[in-house]
Amino acid sequence: MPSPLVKARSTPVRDARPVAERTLSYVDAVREAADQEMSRDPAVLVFGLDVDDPKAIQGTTRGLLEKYGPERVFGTPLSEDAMTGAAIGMALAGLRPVHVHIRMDFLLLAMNQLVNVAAKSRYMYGGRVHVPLVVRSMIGKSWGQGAQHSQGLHGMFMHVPGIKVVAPSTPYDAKGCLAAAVRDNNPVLYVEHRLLHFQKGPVPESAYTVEPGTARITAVGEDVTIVGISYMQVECLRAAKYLEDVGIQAEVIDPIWLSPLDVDTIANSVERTGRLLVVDTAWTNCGAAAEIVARVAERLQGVRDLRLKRMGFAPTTCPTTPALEDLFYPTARTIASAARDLVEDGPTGWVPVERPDLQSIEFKGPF
Amino acid sequence: MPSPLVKARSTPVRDARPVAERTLSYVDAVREAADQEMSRDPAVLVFGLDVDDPKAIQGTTRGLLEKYGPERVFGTPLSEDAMTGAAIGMALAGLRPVHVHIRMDFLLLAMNQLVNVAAKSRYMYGGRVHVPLVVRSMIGKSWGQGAQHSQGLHGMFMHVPGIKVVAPSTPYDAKGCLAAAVRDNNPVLYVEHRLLHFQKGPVPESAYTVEPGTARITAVGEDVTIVGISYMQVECLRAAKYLEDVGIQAEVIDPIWLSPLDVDTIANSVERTGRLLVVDTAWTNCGAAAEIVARVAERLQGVRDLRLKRMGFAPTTCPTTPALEDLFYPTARTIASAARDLVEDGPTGWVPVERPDLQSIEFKGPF
Amino acid sequence: MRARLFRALYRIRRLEEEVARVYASDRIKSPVHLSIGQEAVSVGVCTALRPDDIVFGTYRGHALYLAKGGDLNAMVAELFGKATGCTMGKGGSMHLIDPEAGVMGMSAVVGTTIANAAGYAYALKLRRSDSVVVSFFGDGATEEGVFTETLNFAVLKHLPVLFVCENNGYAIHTHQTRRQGRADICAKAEAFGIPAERLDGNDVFGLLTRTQEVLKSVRAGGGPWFLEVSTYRWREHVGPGRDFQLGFRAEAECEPWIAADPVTRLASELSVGERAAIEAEVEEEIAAAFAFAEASPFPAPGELMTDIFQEEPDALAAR
Amino acid sequence: MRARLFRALYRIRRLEEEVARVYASDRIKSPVHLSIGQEAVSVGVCTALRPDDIVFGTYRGHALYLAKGGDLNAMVAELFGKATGCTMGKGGSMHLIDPEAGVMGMSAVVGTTIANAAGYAYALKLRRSDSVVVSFFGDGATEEGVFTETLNFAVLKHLPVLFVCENNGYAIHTHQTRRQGRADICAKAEAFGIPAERLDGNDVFGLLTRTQEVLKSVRAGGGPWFLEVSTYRWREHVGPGRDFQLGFRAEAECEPWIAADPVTRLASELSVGERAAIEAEVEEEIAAAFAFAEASPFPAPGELMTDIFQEEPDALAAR
Ligand SMILES: Cc1ncc(C[n+]2csc(CCOP(=O)(O)OP(=O)(O)O)c2C)c(N)n1
Ligand SMILES: Cc1ncc(C[n+]2csc(CCOP(=O)(O)OP(=O)(O)O)c2C)c(N)n1
Ligand SMILES: [Mg+2]
Ligand SMILES: [Mg+2]
Repeated sequence: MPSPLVKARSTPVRDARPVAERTLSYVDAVREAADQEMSRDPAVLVFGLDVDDPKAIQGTTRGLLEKYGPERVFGTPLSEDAMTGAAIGMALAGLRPVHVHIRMDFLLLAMNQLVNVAAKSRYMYGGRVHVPLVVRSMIGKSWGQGAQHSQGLHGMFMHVPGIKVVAPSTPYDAKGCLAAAVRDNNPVLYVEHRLLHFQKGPVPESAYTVEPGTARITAVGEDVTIVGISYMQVECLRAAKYLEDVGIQAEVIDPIWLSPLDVDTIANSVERTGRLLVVDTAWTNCGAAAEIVARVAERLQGVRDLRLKRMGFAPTTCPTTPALEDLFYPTARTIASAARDLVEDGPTGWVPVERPDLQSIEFKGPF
Repeated sequence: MPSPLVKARSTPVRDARPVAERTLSYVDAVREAADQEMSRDPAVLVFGLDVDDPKAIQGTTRGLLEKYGPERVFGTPLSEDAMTGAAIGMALAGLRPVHVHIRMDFLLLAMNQLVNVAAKSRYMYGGRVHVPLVVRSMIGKSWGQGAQHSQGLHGMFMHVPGIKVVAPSTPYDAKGCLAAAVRDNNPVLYVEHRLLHFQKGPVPESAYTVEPGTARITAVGEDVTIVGISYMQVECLRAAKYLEDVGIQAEVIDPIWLSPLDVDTIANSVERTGRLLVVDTAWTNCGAAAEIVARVAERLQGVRDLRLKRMGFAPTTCPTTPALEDLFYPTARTIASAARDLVEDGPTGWVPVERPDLQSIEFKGPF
Repeated sequence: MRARLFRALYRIRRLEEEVARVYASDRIKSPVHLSIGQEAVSVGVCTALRPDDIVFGTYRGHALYLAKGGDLNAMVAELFGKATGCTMGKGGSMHLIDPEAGVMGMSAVVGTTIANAAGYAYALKLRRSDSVVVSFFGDGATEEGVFTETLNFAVLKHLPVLFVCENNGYAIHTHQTRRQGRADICAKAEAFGIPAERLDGNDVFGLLTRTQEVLKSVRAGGGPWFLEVSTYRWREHVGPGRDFQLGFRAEAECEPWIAADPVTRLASELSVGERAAIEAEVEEEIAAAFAFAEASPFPAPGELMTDIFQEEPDALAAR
Repeated sequence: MRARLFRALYRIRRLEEEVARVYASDRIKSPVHLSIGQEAVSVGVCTALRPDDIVFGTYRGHALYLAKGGDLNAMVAELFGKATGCTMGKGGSMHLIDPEAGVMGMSAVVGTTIANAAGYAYALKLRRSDSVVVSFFGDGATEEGVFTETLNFAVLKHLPVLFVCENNGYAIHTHQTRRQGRADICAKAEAFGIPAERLDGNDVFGLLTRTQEVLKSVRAGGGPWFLEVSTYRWREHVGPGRDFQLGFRAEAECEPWIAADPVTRLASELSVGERAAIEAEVEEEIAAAFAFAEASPFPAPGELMTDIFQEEPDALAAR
């Protein structure tokens, strides 16, 4: 991943993933984590609308029903509110429910239970209970998903103490974070992205966890720090290649866990580069990008003069027509362009010509 | 309000409120705005749990039922989700519903309709409809309100395009903003605070609006900019007095409208003072305070070296016991202390001795 | 009336078959939830409505939109993501609207429009209008809390709203009996105080007649009414294809529904000439709509930031 | 049994009267929703429960907490906001819990624990336990969507859960008939497939006996059951006082309920000596609990940031 052009640097790269021979898709990584956790711990169960249907949530729950039976793997009625409440009840009783939502947009029906009950129970009951609940939910993108099937709402959950948020971008992290989330004794919102489901990458066969607390430096550079959240990590890595073409070395960081957030890794990088671009697959206003920019600005005040920028969804509702949808999202090219402007401290007007090897994967319908 | 010690300054104070003879409580200001809007426009109606009961939402809906009848003023079943959906349907039909919630915490049951439908309808229907809906909701504080009756969730709504957010802190703005919200053709979340209900202040008798777009400078100073949101505006003004005692002139700003937000006024002030303290009655993580800090940091990058800080709820669930609840909230004294640290660029350890004239109003139960 | 009903049914059927056919070309970059097999529900009920009556539907809304009189050109253009679409290409297939025709919206989040419909009905009542609102939703939607919350409100306020549950037996790939402890939706409506009855979704005349009768009461202030209409989805949940190969339902389950297809039945009941004339007309209309859609421009980039708020939007969004 | 029931009822009544009395001193800095007048519902039902059975309740939960065996000292200390409180002073009156006694929580947001109870019951079923869960909630809670969503899930999964609706006729100041289009809560439960019956909330023996019978079926895997218990709140919705002066209900409405008060009735059925002994015991216990609460320390400031997560909390919260 680090470009050959990269300048010498002393700080070690945090990326210490074991090299795995096996390549797995994100979907299979999620599935394998669920499988391994269910087989390790009989208290783990997986449910949600359509988890047991022929499409098995893009395959992420495939085979679990056959292996663990309908009591531990089941589809639910269309009742997000009560099913979330039930999941909390299960967790209070010592089970470790994984509640799956095929769209994050549907969490808006479950906010009361998630925010008023799951996130608060441990504290408001004085530590006498805990809620080991995992909520898997997917961000939709492209191909006309539209207003109500495209939202990244992780920022709303980052706002609330008592619930953790994780948004793995690689198959390796997808597996390790799901295992960590399942073993965590606290509620965890696990954010997937439909376009990440197609990603492939090295994934060890045995179980492992990727714990909160450590962001990952996914590309090393000295000129600008780019933080890419969830699917935007992929676009940021592409952007880094475009930037290489013009001699800019971007340091790319994947926060992985958004709450609690590893600000240290990001702030340390920005302390070196002096420039921070945060790219989210969500709105920036009061979102993860706002939080990261604010934290870094607070942290580095008086330490270093900074250049800062956020990118994310356009501040509007997601349109369906590709003519507008394409403009709604940051892309490798618009990210590269913004990063260069930060480095050159002003608008350069530069947008890289699209390189075929760096094109976005296109999602083809139906859903 | 401006202290006699204030240094000469050229930029004009934005505060151009007409001087009103009459003093009204915040409660009565809200009530009067509703009354005047209902009498002006037969399409306006007010409903929600208990709006027509003897307590009349702390008096804010008192007398409306008698004057406008049960079709335009009515209590509802305990069905926040459907009643919000119904409010949207009314708005689509050309009515101007004001839906009242006695606690903002209950909005978590209405998120789907507010975020997925109200905020998006105009855009996703290509501008062919609009949703002139006002959602009034109250933040509880003190006296053991606890985990589920104390949340300020305005940040979640600021995250979402298509819905406006307003949090007036004075009776004057309470009236003008409610009128503006009712006349606005878009959904507006109107945030009240239980402790503000007791505030009194000048309020003109005739109808007027306080529109989005202009924050209010409520105290003029050159040393530090303090932005106080909702009830925290009151504490910030008290903090400014404590700061005066140690020779620090704080500029205090009330954003009033949080979405859309008048960043100009805040950034211009910070450009002068070089220091920004944002105090919210909510969690800071991904909240209004994060957004304001991020915007100002972005806006003033390369322009001026800044000192920044956010204050808000402690990053935990709200406890009931006063022993802990008192620590959960910023107060005039902790705000003053933080502001001074910003001005002196490091921890001074100073916390002002409590002045009897600047004590917080205590809320006495039951609710 | 026979000819009118045939025309309405045939038009929807053929439109959706064309959508399915064109789909492979990827010019419709949008999920489509086809109503093929379920058209008679929308047609039967909407034929009983006045132009000033209002309907709310779901993401499976092509049939409803057309049956209520929504503009065909604007619909196809919408599926193509064009500026001439009924939402300017912003809403797509799941969010069709035509306020002039009384089609007041559809939602991709199951259940949400049920409450919106009740609110609209409240406004009609407040205005002493004798228009009514019809809320269409699936069997799955009745599992959402908003369903019973809305039923209660509608009864409490005697709202002029007709609830129509299009029960096609499935939510995506899951049968009703695997989602509902008691699979009797009418019983639930009745428990909340709404007269409810079950109708055959292939009997377009029966639907029309019964809706007419029921609406007399609703229009006269008799309060809400509930129809559960049994029907069947021939195609996959979303997309143009079939889904029997997935194994969650047998093709044999579909066969009696196809055998009782009102489109074929009505066709056979018309004279050859009458039928041919209608079919030719409809084909022409559909071809024209696709041509219109093809020829229409995509929205300009600036449209991304318009219609967020009702006022100068760029100014606001930019803040 | 008579003595046991009297003791349980009297203990709750007196405890709450003491709470009301002390309230004026502002040492209980917390909203209290008293159960005075409604105690028999909790006592009747909970007396039929085993220690390993589970209950979930509402912010009006003092009676339930005590009837199920929750620790009295910890409860009063909680109301006083002390570190020895059942939630260390963090939850207050509305969030009582005692996991050892099977009291698994209460919520200040109406309706939420109904679903939590069903989930707990799912876990019991999965573990082949023959414990049951009882979910207590008010008449107002049945208007929230979570109510019917949960009923459906409970029936679908044959959960070992007993739903107990404490119908006191009001939600705050609004009568049931002004909130429910059809004010028949049992009919709603039945429509979702749950056997339901209405019981007299002053008849503590009847409640106990019927609960015992019904639980046999629930414990044996017969699926959920529903009891609607008519009762009446003597005091104001929240706080220690009365509310007849507000005018939304007549004091006369309360009188028959007071006349049929099971506390008085049972008292009169005991021998003078037995009664006096119980009363003395209870008074002593309550006095001791208040003394314990008074004497207990407030939580240390550091507690503000503990128990957010189950692990080193300061580290996490600080991020
Ligand atoms: C609130 C919500 N939950 C889940 C989904 C995913 N989903 C889309 S369609 C559907 C099935 C709906 O079934 P039904 O109401 O019977 O309508 P049908 O598709 O059969 O017409 C589901 C679960 C959704 N869109 N919204
Ligand atoms: C979701 C929600 N909406 C509104 C409220 C405000 N509220 C508190 S108690 C209450 C009435 C509840 O009535 P009921 O369920 O009958 O219980 P009761 O107080 O009579 O015991 C209301 C509306 C709330 N706490 N939660
Ligand atoms: Mg269906
Ligand atoms: Mg009640």
